[in-house]
Amino acid sequence: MATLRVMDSFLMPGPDLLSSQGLRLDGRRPNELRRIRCKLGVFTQPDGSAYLEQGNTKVLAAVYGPHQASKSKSSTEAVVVNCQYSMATFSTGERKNRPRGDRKSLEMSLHLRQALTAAIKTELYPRSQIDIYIEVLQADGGAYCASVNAATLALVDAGVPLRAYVCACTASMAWHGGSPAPLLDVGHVEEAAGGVVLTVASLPSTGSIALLEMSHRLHSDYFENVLSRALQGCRDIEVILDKAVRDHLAEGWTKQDVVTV
Amino acid sequence: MDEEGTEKICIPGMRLSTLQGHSSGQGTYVKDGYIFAALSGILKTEEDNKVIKLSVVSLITPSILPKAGDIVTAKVNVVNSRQVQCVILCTGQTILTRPYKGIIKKEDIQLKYKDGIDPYKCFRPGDIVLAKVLPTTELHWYHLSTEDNELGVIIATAEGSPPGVSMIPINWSMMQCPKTLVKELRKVARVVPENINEALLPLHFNQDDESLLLNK
Amino acid sequence: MPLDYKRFNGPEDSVSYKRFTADYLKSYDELHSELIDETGHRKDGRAMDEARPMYVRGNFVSQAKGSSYIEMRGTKVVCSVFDPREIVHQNEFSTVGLLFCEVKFAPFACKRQRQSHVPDSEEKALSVALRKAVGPTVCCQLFANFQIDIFVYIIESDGSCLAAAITAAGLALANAAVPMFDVVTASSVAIIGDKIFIDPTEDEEHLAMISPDTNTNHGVITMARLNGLMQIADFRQIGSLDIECILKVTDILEQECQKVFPKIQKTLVGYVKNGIMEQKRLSEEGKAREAKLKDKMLEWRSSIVNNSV
Amino acid sequence: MAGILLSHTEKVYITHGVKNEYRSDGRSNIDYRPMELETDVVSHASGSARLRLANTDILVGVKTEIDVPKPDKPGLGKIEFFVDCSANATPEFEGRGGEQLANSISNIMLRAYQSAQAFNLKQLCIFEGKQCWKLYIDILILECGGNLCDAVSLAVKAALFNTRIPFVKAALMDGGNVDLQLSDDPFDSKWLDVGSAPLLVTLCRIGEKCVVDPTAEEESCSLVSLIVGVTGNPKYYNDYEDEEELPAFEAKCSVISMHGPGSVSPQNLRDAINQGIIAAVCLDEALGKTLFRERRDTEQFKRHSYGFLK
Amino acid sequence: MTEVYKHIHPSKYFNDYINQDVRPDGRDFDQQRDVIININGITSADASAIVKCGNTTVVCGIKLELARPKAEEPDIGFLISNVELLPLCSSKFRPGPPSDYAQVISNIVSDIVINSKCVDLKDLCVVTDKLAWVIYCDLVCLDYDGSIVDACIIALITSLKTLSLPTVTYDNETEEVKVDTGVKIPLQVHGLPVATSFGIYHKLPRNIILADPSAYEEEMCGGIGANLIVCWNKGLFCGIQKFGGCNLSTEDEKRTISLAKQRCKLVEQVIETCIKNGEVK
Repeated sequence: MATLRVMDSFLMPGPDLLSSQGLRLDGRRPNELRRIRCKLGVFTQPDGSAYLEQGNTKVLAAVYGPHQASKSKSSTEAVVVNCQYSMATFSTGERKNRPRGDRKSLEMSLHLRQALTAAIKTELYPRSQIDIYIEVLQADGGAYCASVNAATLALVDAGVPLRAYVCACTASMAWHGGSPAPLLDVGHVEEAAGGVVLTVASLPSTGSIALLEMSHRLHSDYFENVLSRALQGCRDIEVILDKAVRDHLAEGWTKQDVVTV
Repeated sequence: MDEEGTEKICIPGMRLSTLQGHSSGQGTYVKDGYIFAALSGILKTEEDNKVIKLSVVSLITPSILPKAGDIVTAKVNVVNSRQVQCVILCTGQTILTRPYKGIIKKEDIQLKYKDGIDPYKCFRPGDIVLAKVLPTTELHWYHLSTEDNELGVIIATAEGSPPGVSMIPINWSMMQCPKTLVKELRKVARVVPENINEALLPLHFNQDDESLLLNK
Repeated sequence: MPLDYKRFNGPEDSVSYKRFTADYLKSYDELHSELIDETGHRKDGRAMDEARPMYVRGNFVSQAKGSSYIEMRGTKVVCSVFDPREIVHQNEFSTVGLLFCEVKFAPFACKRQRQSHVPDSEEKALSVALRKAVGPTVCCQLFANFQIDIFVYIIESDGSCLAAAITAAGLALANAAVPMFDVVTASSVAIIGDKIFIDPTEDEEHLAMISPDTNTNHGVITMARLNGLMQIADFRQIGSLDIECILKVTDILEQECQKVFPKIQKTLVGYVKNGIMEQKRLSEEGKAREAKLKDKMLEWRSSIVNNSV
Repeated sequence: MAGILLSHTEKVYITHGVKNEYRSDGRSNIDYRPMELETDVVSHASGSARLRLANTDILVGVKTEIDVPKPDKPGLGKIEFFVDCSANATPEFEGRGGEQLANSISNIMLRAYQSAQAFNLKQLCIFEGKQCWKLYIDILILECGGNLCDAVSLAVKAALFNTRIPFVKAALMDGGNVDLQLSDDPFDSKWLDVGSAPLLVTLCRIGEKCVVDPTAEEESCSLVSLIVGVTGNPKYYNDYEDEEELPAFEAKCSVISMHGPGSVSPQNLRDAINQGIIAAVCLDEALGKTLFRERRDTEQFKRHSYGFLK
Repeated sequence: MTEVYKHIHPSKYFNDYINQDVRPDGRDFDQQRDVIININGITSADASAIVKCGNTTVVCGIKLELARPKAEEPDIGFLISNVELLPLCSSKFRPGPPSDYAQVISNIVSDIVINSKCVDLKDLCVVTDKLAWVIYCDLVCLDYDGSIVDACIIALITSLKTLSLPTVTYDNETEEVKVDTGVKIPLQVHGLPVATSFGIYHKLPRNIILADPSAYEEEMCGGIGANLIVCWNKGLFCGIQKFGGCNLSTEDEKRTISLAKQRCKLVEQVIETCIKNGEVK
């Protein structure tokens, strides 16, 4: 059954993902992000925390550290980034039996660590550790992207020196009137429809890619196309995050005090 | 049992006396100005400097742990070039039913020539040693020292000898097996005889008989 | 549930035959009317405020440091206590020691269903409750960074298991010569409507947990008490009770705990007495042996002297 | 809660404050800290609520499933509590670090909801002996600022109040199977009757006195705490037209439990239970009124949803 | 002082006793410990027995259940026995799933009982392919002082002998099951297997055979558990197992077998009298 569906999407990559008017299942245009709303400093106990909503996907991130590393993990060269990805039992349509510890969460934790280590100036804190905890409250597609974006905000809130914002975005592929139309920011319905999903975590201001992951098959001719769409998404998200950070910093200050660069 | 009346039996939580003129010893605790018993056993009173010290003596060995300054009996498990790992079997006269891990660092083996010492020439796995507990610095590891002359190996079996045949010390750093006559190097403890009978008996006296007689 | 490969398992669909007996699904009222007969006595002939006779002994398990056995007719509990051992996954320095408590039911302990080998929530809850109840009485500061193991095994359960387990643990701890602040005893009560069942049986407890449709009181309360210090070490209630009832039951439970205390006291004193006697016997035997040895020595020395002459 | 290090003098300061009925944040011994409550915050759940009590942050989601009732209780539904201590609250909860705390909270919640006078499981029955609803009450602890149990019980009650259960038509088919028909319309559902659901009140013994709603600092000064679960008054959760038809109400204890390594004197215990019942009745009234107002606002589309963005 | 000596130098301590032809608890080498049996002491079980061999205490409780027989063997029931070595019975055992040793003991006990054919599993079938009895025999060790298998077998057989099955009626059409506890039929137990444990202590010039070893003696004979288990069933030799330890000479082997045979008779008598007394009550 699963292989069949892959074949389908390979031959006719998701013609049903776009309507005849060129709109997606949730009414967005192909290059449109879902609404992103976010807030920094939602909690008081962690050193940094952030909440981020991307459409119906809702994620909380908390950052502790840098603090002394536990003996086994310690490294003399760089800070150890420790990530834990956890999904609330009620976050998905079907109830999850355990919030973490399953294969998927462990994989997600690992991917998060890779993306965030790329952004943090790790060499500044040898023999230390930064804990980043992600709690997905509601999953509606693109939970990984929302987690990376929320973690970035939480790291900023914690005052951890970063090379650049690290933003993540997904892209997929659909056909509209015979021509390829890459889709930005894939939702749960589109994910479930079985099309290709390319996840990119990048540092838009440096132009580098921190993590790239693709599921299903895609003809190599279209790969660049989809990737550039995803990178564009990352750049768009960076602007939104940047604004959120500035707004957060401006709170309690009068607007004039903040010099807009 | 006519003597029974003179012994006061205590159980935990029994109020023994006020704190005035009394002090709390082993097996008791102080709460709200009173001394209470913490063990079930016999009340013992000692007068010391006009203060009566109350303590409760349990008939079975109380559940205690080795503490700094105690003399313990330990069995050597692992010897390497830096330290000796062992299991503490008894503290003083008290048997420990659980094994507690102990460590003798190279520099704590003897008083002199600390640097030139080779742990392999002092201990072998399976040896029974007497050692003193040093202040604890690590979780779950008791640091031990055998610096004093009275501390060190007390029971050891030579390589190749049948089990249960112990070597006899011939000087402060060497022991010899009475059966195979093999000599081996050890940090030997100078055991101060407790029993005059034992001291009078030559050491090669039939050991099996002797130990049976001493079983009391 | 994953299959347990370390034991022999029966067929998965097996059910207790009691499920098919006539009295498996009795109504609440039927059960209720069975509890008390016309004379106001309970099923087993006790009066409402009468606890079951309690048989108590220590030194039950030869291999343990301290142990005890308590039997209250249908409730039989064994407890053993071992010396402090190191805490396996501890990496922080602590000033107090830990108590590790485990309560387990025998597979055949309950009348209704066979108990599974895997610890269920009731066993876990009992273990937590036991730890709470004996915690205040053990001098934990004396074995910092180590833990004392307390194992309770319920061979047969017929109500008031927690109370029996706590009392047994208290006795076993004292028997193991673990330094304690006080002797702890426990007692429990089941309440159904305006009736208070002291030291309830399984049936009484079972019924007290079910709520009748009317808004009457029902519930079970267990209290653990330090008798010398007159402190309450644990108090747990479940069900639905109004405040007057709880306060009334608190007084009753205090008295009941007090009633258990002399039995434990007597047992402990008995062991000390026996110990003294044993010690005396041993020391006399020792003296006899010493004398024998002396004779032998003299004989032997004189033989040396003779030989040398 | 671990992770809080207080010096001896700080502890003495808190203890003396409690003795004089004046706590470090200005409250008296029987005052609660301000709370924020919002219901219907998670769309994948049948009912949800988020409660913030000073620093303590709890999110509760209620999910429903159809299940088979227990053979010895054919007419009752099922309820299950699951507590997850998020590592967001403290790094100690990473992995399985929070499991012990989570188990103790879910255990006491289960015991508090055990009596039919606290929560009637009959309302979850679909077809006696064959099918029933199972409620999964998933509690997520996002931040710990002391007094977890009280906050959890409040959030759970709010989430249950917010829970809708779809109407199901059940018919017995041949061979003893049950045919279920669920309506497609999400509004074709009923609210749960949670008026009598219990609230927990933690009374922390500090020195010789008991305080309600302890902060994390106060908790670390206390050796023993008493948790009292008290049933709620349905009056505040239902829209009774006539005050006269109200059933007579009396607050009852559905659970009492002690935590911590210390012990209490009998008099202390009695006072604490009394104090706990009084506090619970006040809390219940406040919670009921708030929830009811929120529900009316939602029905009239007046309510603004905030979530974590506020 | 003795205790300290035993603790520090266990092998020598033990050797000293053996050299005097006596065991630390005062027994001769061939001497067994007394056996005490109490039957049906546990009312929550369908049948039960408590057995003490010296300090070793084993409780056996039997719970009856009903289940559908296996499809490949539709006319036989189930006899499931498990041995539980609790952490409370000795500091050697830890809480959690059964240790390797506990599984070995469980296997030995189960093998002895199944191989002795003392219960005909066909007797346990109620309706072919529909309903059969499941006899759960849970053996629990409360005090572990050696020779655990001996005590387990005695406890298991004694409780099986006192077990009676309630009558079951099965309606073929409605598949309804009814159990009448008022009428009970005793279970047929054929034969009476008895196991006897031995420890073999390595000593020159001859190894020493210790009958019914205690936990300490088992330890001295190498590892936990007895070295040799000999099994007799009503005058029939029905099994011998040797685990580790020292080598066994032929004459020693013959001696152990005859010792076990004698013991088998004794234990049989104890069980029979015990059950008779129980019935009188």
